[in-house]
Amino acid sequence: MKKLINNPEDFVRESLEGMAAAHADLIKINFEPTYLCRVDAPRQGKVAIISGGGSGHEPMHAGFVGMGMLDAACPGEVFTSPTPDQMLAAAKAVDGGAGILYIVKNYSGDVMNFEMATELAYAEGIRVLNILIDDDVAVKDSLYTQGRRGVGTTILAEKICGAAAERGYDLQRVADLCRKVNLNGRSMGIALSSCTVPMRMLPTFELGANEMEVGIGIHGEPGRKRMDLKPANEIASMLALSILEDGVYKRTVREWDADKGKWFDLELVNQSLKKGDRILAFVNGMGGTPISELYIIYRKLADICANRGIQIVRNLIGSYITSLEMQGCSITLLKLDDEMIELWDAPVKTPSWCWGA
Amino acid sequence: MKKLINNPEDFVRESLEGMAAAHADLIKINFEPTYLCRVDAPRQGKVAIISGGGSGHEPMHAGFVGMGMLDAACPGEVFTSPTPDQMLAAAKAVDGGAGILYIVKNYSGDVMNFEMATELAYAEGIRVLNILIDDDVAVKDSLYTQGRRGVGTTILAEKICGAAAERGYDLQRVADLCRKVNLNGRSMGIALSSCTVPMRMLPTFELGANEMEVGIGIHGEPGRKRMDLKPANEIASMLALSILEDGVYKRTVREWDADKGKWFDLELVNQSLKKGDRILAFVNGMGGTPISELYIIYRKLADICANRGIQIVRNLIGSYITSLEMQGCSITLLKLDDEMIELWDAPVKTPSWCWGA
Amino acid sequence: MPNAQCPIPNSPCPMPINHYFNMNTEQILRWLQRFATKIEQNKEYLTELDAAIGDADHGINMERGFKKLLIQLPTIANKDIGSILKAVSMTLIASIGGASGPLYGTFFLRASSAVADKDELDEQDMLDMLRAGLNGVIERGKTQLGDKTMLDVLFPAVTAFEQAVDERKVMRDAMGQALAAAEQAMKDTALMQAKKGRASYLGDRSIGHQDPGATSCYLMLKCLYESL
Amino acid sequence: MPNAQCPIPNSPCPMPINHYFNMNTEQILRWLQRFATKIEQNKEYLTELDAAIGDADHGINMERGFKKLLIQLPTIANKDIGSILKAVSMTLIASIGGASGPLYGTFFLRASSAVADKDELDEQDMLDMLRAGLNGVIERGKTQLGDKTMLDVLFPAVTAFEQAVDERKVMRDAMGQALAAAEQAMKDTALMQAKKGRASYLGDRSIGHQDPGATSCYLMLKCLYESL
Ligand SMILES: Nc1ncnc2c1ncn2[C@@H]1O[C@H](COP(=O)(O)OP(=O)(O)O)[C@@H](O)[C@H]1O
Ligand SMILES: Nc1ncnc2c1ncn2[C@@H]1O[C@H](COP(=O)(O)OP(=O)(O)O)[C@@H](O)[C@H]1O
Ligand SMILES: [Mg+2]
Ligand SMILES: [Mg+2]
Ligand SMILES: [Mg+2]
Ligand SMILES: [Mg+2]
Repeated sequence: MKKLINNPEDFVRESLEGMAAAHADLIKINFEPTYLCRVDAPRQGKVAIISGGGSGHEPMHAGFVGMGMLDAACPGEVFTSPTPDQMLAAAKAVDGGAGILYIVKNYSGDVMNFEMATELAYAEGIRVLNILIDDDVAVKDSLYTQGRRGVGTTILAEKICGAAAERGYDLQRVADLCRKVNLNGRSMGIALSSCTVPMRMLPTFELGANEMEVGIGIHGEPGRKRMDLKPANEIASMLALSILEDGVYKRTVREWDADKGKWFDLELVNQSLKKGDRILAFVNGMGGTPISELYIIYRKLADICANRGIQIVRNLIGSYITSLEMQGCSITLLKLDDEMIELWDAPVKTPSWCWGA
Repeated sequence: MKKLINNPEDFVRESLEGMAAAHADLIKINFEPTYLCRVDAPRQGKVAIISGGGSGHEPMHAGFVGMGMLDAACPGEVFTSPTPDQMLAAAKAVDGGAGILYIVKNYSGDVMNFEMATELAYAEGIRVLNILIDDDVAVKDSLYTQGRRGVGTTILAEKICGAAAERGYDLQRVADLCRKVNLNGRSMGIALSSCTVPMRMLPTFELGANEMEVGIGIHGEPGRKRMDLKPANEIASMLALSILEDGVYKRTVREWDADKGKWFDLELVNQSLKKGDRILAFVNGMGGTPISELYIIYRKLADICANRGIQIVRNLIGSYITSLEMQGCSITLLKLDDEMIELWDAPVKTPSWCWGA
Repeated sequence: MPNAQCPIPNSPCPMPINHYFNMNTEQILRWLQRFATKIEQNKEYLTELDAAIGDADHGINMERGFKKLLIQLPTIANKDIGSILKAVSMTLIASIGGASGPLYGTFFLRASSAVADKDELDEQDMLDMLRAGLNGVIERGKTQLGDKTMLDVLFPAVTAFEQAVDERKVMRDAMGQALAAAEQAMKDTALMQAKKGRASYLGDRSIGHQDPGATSCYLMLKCLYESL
Repeated sequence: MPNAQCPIPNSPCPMPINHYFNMNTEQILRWLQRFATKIEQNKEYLTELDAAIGDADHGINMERGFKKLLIQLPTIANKDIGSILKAVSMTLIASIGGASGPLYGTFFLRASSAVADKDELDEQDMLDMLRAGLNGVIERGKTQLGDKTMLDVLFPAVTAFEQAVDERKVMRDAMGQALAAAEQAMKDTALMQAKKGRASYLGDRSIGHQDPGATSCYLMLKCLYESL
């Protein structure tokens, strides 16, 4: 695997520096600890939204910092959760007095580091809430396991909550909205090739010339199963049906009580998608797949939804949550209501998404 | 090479169908002959801008059809110029009475097919002008050769001319502006991997594990030379210096006299970039390279420009002119003046670019 | 009367001897049919040649056009030669694309004008037809000899045909000479550095590879010869 | 007085016999130094283990943290054991990231509280320290035994250590027993299906591979033993 990089150890820093240089009108960057935030942060009186996770998923998250979306992003090393000191420093930098929402993808590393950051922020008197995204239907059960991973729904939640915060929703309302988005989003992905972590320069997994990996996460971790490569239509069907036929999903998550300063357990339940539902359909590329192929997937997906009486009222097609240069795609279907549609359409101005502004 | 496709013969059609389905609010599609056009075409009294070329470069061109940019795009087969009947049908579909500008990349196929289309349109009483983009400095001399290829500057010209047409520039003014953009743009690219044409399913060229191809076009045609793979900073320097140190470039192009209905030769001269110039810096991914790597290239490019007293006043980073899933990048530097900056910033709303709208 | 003998045995033939070797509509159709089949058979070969110095699609492009042509041929079989070639031209222009689409399209378009309304071509007609097509290619492609394109086969072939006709060779013999010249010229394109088309971007790296368009053009002439 | 003999020969030792086998600051530093070096040496091995069932970064993550620690060690050498471990914790938390960062960070943070202000640890102190660290890992990771994580090494090791201390084994012997248990437990993680961490997404495909975090945890205990 060849890459446009210098020393592998400098990959994350140099990429972020390039990004900050390119978008100095929108974002500013801090090192030691590393975070990026809106150039106009802190916004007084506005709830601030922070996300973060391993690098290698670009443009997520740094590409979504800006007006109408994230106030700050904390990038870790490649595929490695960032550390609590980054999250705390970011919180201090963007806190406008209305509190902070951490949007956290459900991976043990992310969860634990954000939990530590939440405790640290509390100790410093910063009001933080903490919402998990766990939307990956490739992970079947949650009992005694880590539960579902956070994938495609993450950036949809960031957009919708970002718009809500911009409109003046208070912290609890933004957090409740984020939980609602998560409860209505489901994703599933496949890989045609492995990615290669710069520090290792070996493919994370080996795939035969005629194989694909089904039910992948976003870190090059192997998926649930390996299958013979299928035509795009069959892949689209398989992904779409995994989502459309996913049943009720129950699990217990930990949320933070910002008043009492402690964690509490909360049972959450996803309902299945059903005829008549309005959805946002998101076809995501894994980094090495051209957009022309994503449109072929979308074509079939639109067909399947139409046949089932599920209305695609918004869509999104592109490589937004990636695994370095991995080839493959994921589908995310998010059930929408009027509030979510309005917030989705609201203006956004970040390095990677810009509309209505 | 694995791809998210069905039958290779259906690749272009299915991808376009997916695109049209996804963006039905912006574009509509026609088959036999194939073209996409603005959903609100024809716009009475507005100059219409049409471009086209082989498929496999997505999002160019179809992704740039919409308000403030192209009125229509004519996609050919993969890496194969579209045919005159497509171009003529598109012209008829979007002609709002103010004439048509064909923006043509300088490849023998595109040039010849657009020339035939121009002649056919003339015969049918449609006023057409025809501007060539030839910005690829990898091609050194023009004497007795095809001259420079049209690459990155193409979509910058489409954006700037699209905005001008939207503002009511007349056909001659839009064409003159397009020629000006072309005279101020220069590009150069490299590939880390070959791409694979769906109908062939073999890499177009073979590259060793430690090699890169320098001075590539956008069709997987081999470049000017093969070199050992270099770190990103050296690649960025090599590309940037090829552009910055490119001297005066003279060539004769053929343009259409829409009054007399015949071709005439025109000598064009590019001037070198110099200290104090304001530029748009465009780092383009070839389709299989993640945006994180493009930012590493941009980082070095920004440095080089700053050291030479060349001001980057606008930038663009992403995979916009691609060669299927090829890994690699190109750099385009476009010298700007106030008019071009204003038109660049003007609202645009297409499947792939949307700002200010 | 393809390949008929002189009607009056043992006598000086009153008509120009080559009259009986004229090319008629049926042979024109046979030529097109044969060429289309040849393209199909050589689709991969032509594409491989293009992969070396171009963008690996010449065979694919040509086959797309000639597949359409095969379907179309029966529908135009009862037209005159000019009309047949005109229809061929329109089909190729609208379906090949790339560089070869307008070039082959223009070749047949100009060729058709040169033999408008005819049902049979004698050597002079054939020469007019080929020369018109050749000039079309030159004008459309703005090519010169030695640029390493299909012109480098077409030009020597037409020149050889003309010379043979001047020497009063019969159609088939003249075309045989043209074909021999074409074959040599095709091989010689390997020695040239490309100046036009995608291969030109390679600089001297294009040397050593036979030009794909020159090769398909040789196949066209070979099929023409074989249809006489 | 590391590994000193009982000061009064041929007499029942008045002090608990294991006093002379206490672990002092110097040994704690030696432990950390050794562990950091071991991580460096096993960076690739740990990463390969993670590649099989995780995301191929465990060695890289750990090495990033412990490289920082190596630089830091001289600056904290003259502190008490509690302060040293606290500083270690802060460095690891802020530099490892991933799942192992908060887990090792919490391990050392809790361990440090258990031995605050001490300059020497006897068996009971050591047990308190290890148990506090263990509990920290359980709370932070919400893990259970058999989930195929570092806990599956840490828990049996601490249990074995406790049992040995109950049996009044000296520090080095008790730690030897803990290490033996750890080694077996590490190997046994290969038999388990992962329930926590990235490996859990593999379902039963995680079976057959040794857990990377369990492996680094074994290395930590091995270095602890070797530093006594
Ligand atoms: N300007 C030109 N004049 C004559 N022939 C040309 C010209 N440009 C290209 N060709 C011919 O076209 C061939 C390539 O055709 P093809 O591969 O189908 O189109 P493209 O180059 O657009 O991919 C070349 O091998 C060459 O013989
Ligand atoms: N919830 C957890 N509790 C205890 N240990 C865990 C937990 N999650 C992961 N681990 C341990 O962490 C190891 C992986 O660490 P590492 O690869 O550095 O982090 P990441 O999984 O974020 O890439 C696993 O092998 C496992 O031993
Ligand atoms: Mg990781
Ligand atoms: Mg082509
Ligand atoms: Mg070609
Ligand atoms: Mg890992």
